Amino acid sequence: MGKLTKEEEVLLSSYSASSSTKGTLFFYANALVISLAPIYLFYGVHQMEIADSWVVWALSSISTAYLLALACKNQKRLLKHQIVMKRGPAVDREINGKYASDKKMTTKEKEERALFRKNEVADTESTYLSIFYTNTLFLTIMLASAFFLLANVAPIFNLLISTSGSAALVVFLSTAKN
Amino acid sequence: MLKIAVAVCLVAAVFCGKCESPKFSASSFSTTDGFFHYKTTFITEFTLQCANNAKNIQYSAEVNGRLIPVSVSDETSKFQVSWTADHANAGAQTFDINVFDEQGAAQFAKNPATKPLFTIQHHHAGLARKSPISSETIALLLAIVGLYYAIRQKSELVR
Amino acid sequence: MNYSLLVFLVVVAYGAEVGTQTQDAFILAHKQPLSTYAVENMDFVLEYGLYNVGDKPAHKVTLDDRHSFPTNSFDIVKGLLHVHFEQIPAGANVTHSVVIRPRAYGFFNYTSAQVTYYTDNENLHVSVTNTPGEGYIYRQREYDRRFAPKYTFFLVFLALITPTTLGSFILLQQSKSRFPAINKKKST
Amino acid sequence: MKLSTVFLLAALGFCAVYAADVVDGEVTDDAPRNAQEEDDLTVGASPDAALAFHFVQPADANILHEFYTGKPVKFLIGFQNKGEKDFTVKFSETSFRFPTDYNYHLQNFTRAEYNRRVQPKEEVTLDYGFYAHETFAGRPVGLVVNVHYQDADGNVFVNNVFNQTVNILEDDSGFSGETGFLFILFIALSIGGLYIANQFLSKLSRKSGLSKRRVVEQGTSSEVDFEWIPRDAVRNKEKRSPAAGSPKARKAAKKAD
Repeated sequence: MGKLTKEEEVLLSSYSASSSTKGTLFFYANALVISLAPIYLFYGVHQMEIADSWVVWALSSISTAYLLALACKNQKRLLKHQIVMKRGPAVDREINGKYASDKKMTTKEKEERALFRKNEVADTESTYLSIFYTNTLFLTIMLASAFFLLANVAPIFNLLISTSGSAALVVFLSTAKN
Repeated sequence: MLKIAVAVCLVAAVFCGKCESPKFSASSFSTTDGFFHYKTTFITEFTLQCANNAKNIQYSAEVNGRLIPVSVSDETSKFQVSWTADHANAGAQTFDINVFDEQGAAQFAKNPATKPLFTIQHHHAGLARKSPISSETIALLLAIVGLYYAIRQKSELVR
Repeated sequence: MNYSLLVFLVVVAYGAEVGTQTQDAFILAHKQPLSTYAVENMDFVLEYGLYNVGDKPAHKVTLDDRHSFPTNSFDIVKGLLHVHFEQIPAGANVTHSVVIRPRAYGFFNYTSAQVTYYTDNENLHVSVTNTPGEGYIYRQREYDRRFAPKYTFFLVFLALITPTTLGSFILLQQSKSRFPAINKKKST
Repeated sequence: MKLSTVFLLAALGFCAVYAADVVDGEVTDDAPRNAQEEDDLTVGASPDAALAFHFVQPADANILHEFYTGKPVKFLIGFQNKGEKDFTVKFSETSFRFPTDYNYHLQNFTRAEYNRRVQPKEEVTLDYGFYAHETFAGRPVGLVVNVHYQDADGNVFVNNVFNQTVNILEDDSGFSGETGFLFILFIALSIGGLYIANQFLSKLSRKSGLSKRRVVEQGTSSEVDFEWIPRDAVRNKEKRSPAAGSPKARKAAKKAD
């Protein structure tokens, strides 16, 4: 039972295509917050006035948000499969444990339930992990470039390169994986 | 005429150099920025009333063993003691400013235990110095730690 | 007899010796800023150094710098601008500090302070300190941009990023702990 | 008689000493020729101008005549106008000379332009500061400071206010916290970089490694490893040929491609 038969594999893959709306919503919310944070930082540390640099801020935050969301999605798709492989047995054990008592459920239905549960768990876990991974990767690259590599570049270019550039790099890294 | 006036002054200074029962009120100031100023500056202004209304006395103040001449304002009858110290030895501390008149200063030179005319206490709050670790470094290190955990989680999945 | 001769010689020698260096008091007055920049409404420390390089004490040494800092563009934090010292012995030096605070930013020409003193033979000497010259008083904002502590902004930055990042990490850990992957069982 | 001779002798001595003082502060009217070797500073050479020199920073330089490289050296020049006409102090020039041959200029510091007018019976203080370069560390150097000034009717004077050898000491300021911290940060970054690099490399090697393992597992596990087939390939392949035959045939087909 622990092994993933091909039918289950097919069923599972159909699920993953339409990752839950909750997940994408979470992605975009996170991407937005993470793209606004550096703007505030540049406002404070490099003291960019709102009046003459809001255009750059808008540009950089939108592009960063989009790229981060994209990176999160890519990352999630990659991770989901691995998480299924990893969590599969544990979920099955939980389902069997829960429904072992009532007899009237057929093994088919139990299997169905287990599959659904597995997918749900994999989905949420991969969302969380991809957000966590993408955020930390983006922040590390952004901070390194904003305050160390491009420290004495004009704030406007520094902002564009540090935020959008690092987001693009993160997207590239997320697609390049297996 | 001027010469005579000055001469009288000089002579007077020598004879009536004693101030009996001094009453003083002091206010002091010290710079607390260890980065913006080259040195830490201490300034103490005080007004002094002597019973015998002595004038033209060159007071000197002793701070940590150093005798500093006291300046007198021409407009108001205020006195000022000011000295500077390097940032290294300008930590938070209380300074005792012992004020001597001319004889007192001479005695102090001979034996440091002579009692000053009066003492002003000035508490120096210490220096606000630029911290060596800049905040962006801390932010970067935190991000790197986060990244390390993320990578560990990911690699755990693949194994 | 020769005793008086000896005394006479000594006196002459002393007179001669002093003669070559008979100098009245000679006060050099130095005016230098002790703050790296002049910044709008921030303390600016000035130190006046009066050095008596002559061989006689100087009397009634007055130092007057009121005209350098007009009250409409500076306010005095501490220190007196018009002071005098009764006496500065030969070879000694005296420092006097003043803390002012510029009210407005822009270029400002720092003029020199006036110093007067009397030498032993009571003639008045009028002297002028060096001129620190043309200086620029920075805007407070420009100074903060470069030097003010930035950690407050980083704290807010941290507050912005933690909910989603740390939140997802914690949720991840929770769900992981709910489904412990027992590798050992799978491989047996 | 003896007394008078002695008296005469003393007077003579007195004049000699006095004379020496006047000679030693020579006023040079023409182009500034370098001053000859003098042990103490020349003061009041020109009849109407009295000049003085004093080190402000480092404070003990007046006595010890030594200072450190890399640290500022500041000094003051006093100018007293004893005459009846105005003087204008034009500039002061400071230079390092070869200790044994003062004509050889080691370094000329930038000239300090003052152009300060000094009224009769008044005085002015001028300041100048410079840094001794590291290359002079640990050796004696001749320091010469000349002040150029001009009186009301235009003739130019040069007056040397400092003309002695000073030795310049090595400034061994210790380990500054700031550079230390940069070093630690560099170490941290490089370790981080290495870690990410090998993590990245191991991922790449794992990908190539996959094909090797597949060959190894050929016979043992029947479980189909979908790792290397891109997901959408699996899906549309199913849709295309659902009725191709029994699952076994379908599995064989998959193994073939």
